[in-house]
Amino acid sequence: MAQMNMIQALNSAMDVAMGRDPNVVILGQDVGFFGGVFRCTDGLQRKYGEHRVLDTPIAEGGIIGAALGMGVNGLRPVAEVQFADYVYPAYDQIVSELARLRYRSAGDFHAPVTVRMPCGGGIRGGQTHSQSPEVLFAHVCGLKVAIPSNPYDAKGLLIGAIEDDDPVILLEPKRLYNGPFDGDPNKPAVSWGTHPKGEVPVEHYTVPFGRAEVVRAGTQMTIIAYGTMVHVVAAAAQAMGFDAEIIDVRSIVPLDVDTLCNSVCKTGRCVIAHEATRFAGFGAELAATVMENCFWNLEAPIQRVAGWDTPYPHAFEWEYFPGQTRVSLALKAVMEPA
Amino acid sequence: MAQMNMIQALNSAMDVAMGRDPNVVILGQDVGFFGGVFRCTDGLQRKYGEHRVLDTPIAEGGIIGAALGMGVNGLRPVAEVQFADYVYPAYDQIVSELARLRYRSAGDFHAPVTVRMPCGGGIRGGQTHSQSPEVLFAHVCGLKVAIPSNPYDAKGLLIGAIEDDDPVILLEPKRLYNGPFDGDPNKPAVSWGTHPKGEVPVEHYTVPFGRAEVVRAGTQMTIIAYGTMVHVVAAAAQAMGFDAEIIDVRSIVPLDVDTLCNSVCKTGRCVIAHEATRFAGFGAELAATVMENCFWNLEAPIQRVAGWDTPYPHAFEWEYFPGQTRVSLALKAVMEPA
Amino acid sequence: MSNPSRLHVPEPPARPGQPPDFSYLQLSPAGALPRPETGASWREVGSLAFGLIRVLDDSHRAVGAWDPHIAPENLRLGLRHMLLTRLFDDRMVRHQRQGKLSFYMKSTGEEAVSVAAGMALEPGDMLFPAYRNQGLQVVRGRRLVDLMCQLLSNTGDMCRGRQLPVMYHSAPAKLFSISGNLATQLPQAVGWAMAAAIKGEEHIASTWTGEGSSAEADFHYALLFASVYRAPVLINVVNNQWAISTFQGTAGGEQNSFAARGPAYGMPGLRVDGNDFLAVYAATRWAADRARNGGGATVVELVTYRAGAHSTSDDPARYRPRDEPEHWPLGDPIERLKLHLMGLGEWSEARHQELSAELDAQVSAEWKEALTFGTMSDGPRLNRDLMFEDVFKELPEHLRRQRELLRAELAGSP
Amino acid sequence: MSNPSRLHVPEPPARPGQPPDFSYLQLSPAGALPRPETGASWREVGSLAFGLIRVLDDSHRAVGAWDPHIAPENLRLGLRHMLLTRLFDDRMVRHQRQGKLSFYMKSTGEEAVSVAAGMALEPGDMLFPAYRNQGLQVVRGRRLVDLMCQLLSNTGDMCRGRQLPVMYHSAPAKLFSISGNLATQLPQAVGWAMAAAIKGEEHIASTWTGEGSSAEADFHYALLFASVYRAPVLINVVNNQWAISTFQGTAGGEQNSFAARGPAYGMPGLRVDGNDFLAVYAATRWAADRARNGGGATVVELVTYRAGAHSTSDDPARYRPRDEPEHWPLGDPIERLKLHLMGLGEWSEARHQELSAELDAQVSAEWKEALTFGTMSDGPRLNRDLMFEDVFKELPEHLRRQRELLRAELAGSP
Ligand SMILES: Cc1ncc(C[n+]2csc(CCOP(=O)(O)OP(=O)(O)O)c2C)c(N)n1
Ligand SMILES: Cc1ncc(C[n+]2csc(CCOP(=O)(O)OP(=O)(O)O)c2C)c(N)n1
Ligand SMILES: [Mg+2]
Ligand SMILES: [Mg+2]
Repeated sequence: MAQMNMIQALNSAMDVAMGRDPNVVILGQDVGFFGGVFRCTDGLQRKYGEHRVLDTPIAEGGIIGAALGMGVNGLRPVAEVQFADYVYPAYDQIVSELARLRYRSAGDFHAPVTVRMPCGGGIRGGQTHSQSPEVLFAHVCGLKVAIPSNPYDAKGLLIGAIEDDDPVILLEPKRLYNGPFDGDPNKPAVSWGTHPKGEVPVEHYTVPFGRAEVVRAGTQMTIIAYGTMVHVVAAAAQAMGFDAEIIDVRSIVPLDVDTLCNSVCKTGRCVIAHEATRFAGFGAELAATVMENCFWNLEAPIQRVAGWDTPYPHAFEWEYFPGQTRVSLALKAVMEPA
Repeated sequence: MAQMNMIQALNSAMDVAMGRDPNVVILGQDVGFFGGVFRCTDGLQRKYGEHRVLDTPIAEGGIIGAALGMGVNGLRPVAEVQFADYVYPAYDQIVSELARLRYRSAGDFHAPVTVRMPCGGGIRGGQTHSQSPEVLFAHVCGLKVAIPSNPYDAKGLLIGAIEDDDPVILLEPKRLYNGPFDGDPNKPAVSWGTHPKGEVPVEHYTVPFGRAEVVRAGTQMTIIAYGTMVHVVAAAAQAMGFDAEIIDVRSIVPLDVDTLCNSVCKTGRCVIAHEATRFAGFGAELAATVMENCFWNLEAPIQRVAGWDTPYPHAFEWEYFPGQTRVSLALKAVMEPA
Repeated sequence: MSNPSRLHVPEPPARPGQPPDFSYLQLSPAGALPRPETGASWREVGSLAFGLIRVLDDSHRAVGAWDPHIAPENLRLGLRHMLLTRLFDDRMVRHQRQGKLSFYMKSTGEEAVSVAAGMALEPGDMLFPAYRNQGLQVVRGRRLVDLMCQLLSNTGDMCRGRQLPVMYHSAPAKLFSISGNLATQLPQAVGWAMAAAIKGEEHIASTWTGEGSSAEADFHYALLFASVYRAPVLINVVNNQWAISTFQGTAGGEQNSFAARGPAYGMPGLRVDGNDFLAVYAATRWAADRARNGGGATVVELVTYRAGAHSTSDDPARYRPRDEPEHWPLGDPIERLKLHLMGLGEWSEARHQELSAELDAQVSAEWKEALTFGTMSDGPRLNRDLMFEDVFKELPEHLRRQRELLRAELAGSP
Repeated sequence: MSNPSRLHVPEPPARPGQPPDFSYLQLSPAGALPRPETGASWREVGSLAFGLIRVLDDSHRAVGAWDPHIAPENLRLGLRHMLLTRLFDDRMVRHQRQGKLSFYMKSTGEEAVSVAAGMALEPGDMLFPAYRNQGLQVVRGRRLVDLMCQLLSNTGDMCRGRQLPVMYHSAPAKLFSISGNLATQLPQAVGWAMAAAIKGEEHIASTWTGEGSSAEADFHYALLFASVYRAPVLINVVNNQWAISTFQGTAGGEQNSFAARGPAYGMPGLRVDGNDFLAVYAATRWAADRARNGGGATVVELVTYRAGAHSTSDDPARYRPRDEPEHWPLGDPIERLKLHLMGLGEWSEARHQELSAELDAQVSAEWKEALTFGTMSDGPRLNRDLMFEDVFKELPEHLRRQRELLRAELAGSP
């Protein structure tokens, strides 16, 4: 075990994977000599050579297209998209190709590509460095999608993704890179050193896809969240003194429907929280699924807490971000439905 | 009034718009001399000149990027994407640019671009000529999104889209181009001639965005659908002898929440149907919204009817398509919930 | 009409009713262009992107530095592959007309582009075809039955009924899965080649795109990555003059050749007579040798003509002169190779008739066999459960549930 | 390390600790290149894509056919714009260090690229800048206060607080909104120019991208559409040798120039000394005249050097030699124009000091004024309701509801 922040955990995951399998390669913008603008690949090119950690041209579509071809030729590419906000030029290669190759070739061809991208706000990045596009991948069959909320899961999910023969989209909440964040930007920054999930094995391990985690058992309500919001909802529930069962979805696709719905059927109340834009966001799928499976147990309408249906404005970052106040209002609402 | 199929209605809409405003231009693949692979722009280049109806290179991203620039320079471009399945190369220009320009420039710049694309299955097009990507646009704030289910709405929505100063995505269910379709491929094809909505004014009119239409009043349940599925659910409800209230969403964004929810609050039961892949599809947003607004009136879980979470296979088109049987099972389920 | 517009709008030389006109085509006489060393720098070979590499002259003799000196039996094999491809195409179009297929796309007039290139490459080389490269399937020895079963989406379909007709693939034959989305295979082929180089293997990749599809971003990505990493890959642009209804000028061919894109990225560009079997073979071999020896990628433009309709859903008479095909100046690849072989005394009209008859019989026999795997209307059908497989490597819970729902649905339906 | 790899991986000439080396740069002596007629065909001007257009020689005299013969007062104006841009940049970086700004990107060493081009274009021409073209804002007479308010996202911000610092725009000044997504402005500029041509207007468009961003699809789309429709547009590639940590070879500059992409698409490509004010002015004017007269688009590569960090979040010492900037062979644009003017007897060290002092004072005064519109920490703040406006032209019902919810939230919060 070692203390790691999420950046170090991700770096360790790639280090472990590259050490075990010579076919694992990394490619992306500034990932090589420089080690990535967030330092996630720091030192890996020095250790494994510039032929396994490639600096690429600034062409997300080319990066994914090339990674797919590498995957077909026996490599396990880990592609970094510098910000999730910049994945759209690669959307066609991801949606039409990466997600479809195994299906259209009846399993004769596949490309085990992992696509990493920092997502989410909270670093004053404005509308083009803050987006959370998870639902745009969740709707595309053929992709596995995960979002860690802590260093331990980040490393386990990333090793799992690299070793997985299906393409995986790994969204990394950049606000959590250096420490947990409860939604209050005015508090001094906390480090992962103080957090149990900052304890990360140095060696190989995986966190399975398709498994949500109950991060806090509770009786009064179920709060379903992922990424940064896991920490925000926990702080809000505690502040309000609710005995909430808090579930970290972790794996968006496949989705652990049983863990989510067993909890809600038990508590009878449900709040769903994510940072992405609300309308047709992944919270909609979660709400619909919970409603379908727990209808007879629900004692109040499911509440969705999310970012507004606007871009993420530079000046109004904290008005956009679904912080503790927005969460609290939803918690109140499920406890005392109008 | 005249008899028009959906292709003629769309053609008439562009004809009317171009005749009234010299700034309306059309661009896309094969839309000029040839008149489009589905003939939607037939005759328009001959009538308005090759400088207003442009054949373009096969580069969807270039088409939308150029259309945006034209829009900034005072034109009202109508861009055709040959199949919705091929819109992904343009996804960045649509999501990051078209949808964001007005916001990021505080209203100082905008581009009134309309993007037309045939969507949906039922023509044996296989996985790359059958997709319904509406939710991938619905989640992106700044875009208006509409899907007509008949020639009358198609013309009215398209003229409205062209005259709208916001960017609009118009998805055209290609299976409805030549006639209504109740989901049974074995029945002889029906023409729009026999359908009241095949009666289309030759002159200018618009169908407003943000307004759903109650296509059939009923008491037992509310069925929410759009595009091809409007006809399928109507046939299924009738076959089962249910007195269903059927609502054609028509405008995905903005969404007419009041019309949908007033109906469900009245009937207490709701089935939602679309052709797109189910997981995180637009049906999830509809279900979540209805649940939030009609929770206390619901007498059964809302049922979602949709395409499976797989690509659209060439050989299993009708097993994939959410036909009358799949709809019927959902109607039964809301009437006799387990 | 009075129009203030100063915009330049490319126009094909002739539309229906007008006399065909190919005067825009830059031609060089056979044998005119030099053949540089395969190790030459791209700057030294720049001129090859503008001229036209041709070997067969007007009297069908092989002339000049690019003559690959292929043994007669291999030339006959090439002729056989091309003829089989054409007869297969013709028959499949007929069957589509009869409603036995949902869709088809033929490669008539372009057979040399695929067959000669396929023969010039090594069996270990990975091919990333477009949808009009069926000649590659034939060269790589795919049985027509296998192709036909794909067209029929029947129980013998290597795609398990998932793909539109002609979207073949074969892992053992190293023929990559064809995508309905144009040009996506290009950067993938470059990535495959980069991986081969990273692993120190000497196999190369070759990929094909139509000139119209070269407008897509993926063409640019492919050239850029191929240039930056000097990937061992051939990027072939099949310029058959048309992209459905738009001519090659709309794709950017009015101002310069497509081969010229190569030098812009610091790679050789070869502009080749695509209907000259020997020229295509020689140019492919040159670029393949170069790539194999670490010289990096080459862009090869194959100048040819789409003699038929775009697909069975298309009617070219709506947008080009009916008689345009007869005026195509570079002739027919099969006819030209046939006359070349006859000139060598290695072939005769009689043997040609014989071969046609034999191959025609083969197509009939294999079609019969293919039908035993099922047709669109009857015979054995693929198991519907297959729809849910291969979305992921293992069937996830939600798809298992949906498979159950479909079973119930099919049971419940009349 | 023993590595089987045969992949070519581009490497910058020097990394930290190694001696800077710019021997890879192809230079031509000032005045060496011919200046063709603006109406010349792209084939005749091909060589300009490989040489380097320079006017100022080593003794800072203007020589050769490309000398634009600019009146001294205009040269002084250019010097003033460049100096103001640099002083503004330096001050803003300082304020960012002090925590007064969230982020900043300076253009130090590249001022001529924007200022000379901006002065060579007509006021009616539409500009589509990248994020490092602040010189264009200065040339077009934007007050620093307006730019500073954008940087501060305060009540004077033309973006209403929505954009990251430096993403300016001005409709009246015909400066398009800058996007955080690289290169997207390129096809948009081409579309704008196509519209101008369609409407028969004679204004042209000009757009800028970094050499690194030229790898994006949008660069290819822009060149293709500009070529196909001969759009009146200038496509400028600012090759400042670096894209964050990757050198221009990773973007495709190792094998050929970026200007060479022009001829590939059948357009002129001009490779220009980007630190030579006169050369940038002359090349821009040549391409602008050509476009205005119906000659279509030109690709202009400006060879310059990013003397500073990529942004305030970047530390170049991690990936390039600390002293690399001092070794840049093309000098500093301000220094070179200053010495040229002094050589003409039109400028002096004293006047230069005076000007610096004056502009420095201007920056201070405007910064003071900008702060009165609010800072990141205090002073007037933008109304939070603004967050919901301009998503659509009219506020839709669902955003009205969300605005209410936010108001409640803000009321409810401590
Ligand atoms: C991304 C994408 N856009 C559009 C289409 C529709 N489409 C199919 S074939 C074709 C024309 C391609 O022409 P070309 O590349 O010249 O190939 P050819 O048919 O001449 O062999 C078009 C536009 C598509 N399949 N994919
Ligand atoms: C689509 C996209 N991908 C990646 C980024 C992140 N990014 C911002 S600036 C930059 C480097 C651009 O370099 P260059 O184009 O050379 O411009 P320069 O900074 O040298 O002026 C990168 C990779 C982005 N903003 N947008
Ligand atoms: Mg073609
Ligand atoms: Mg740069």
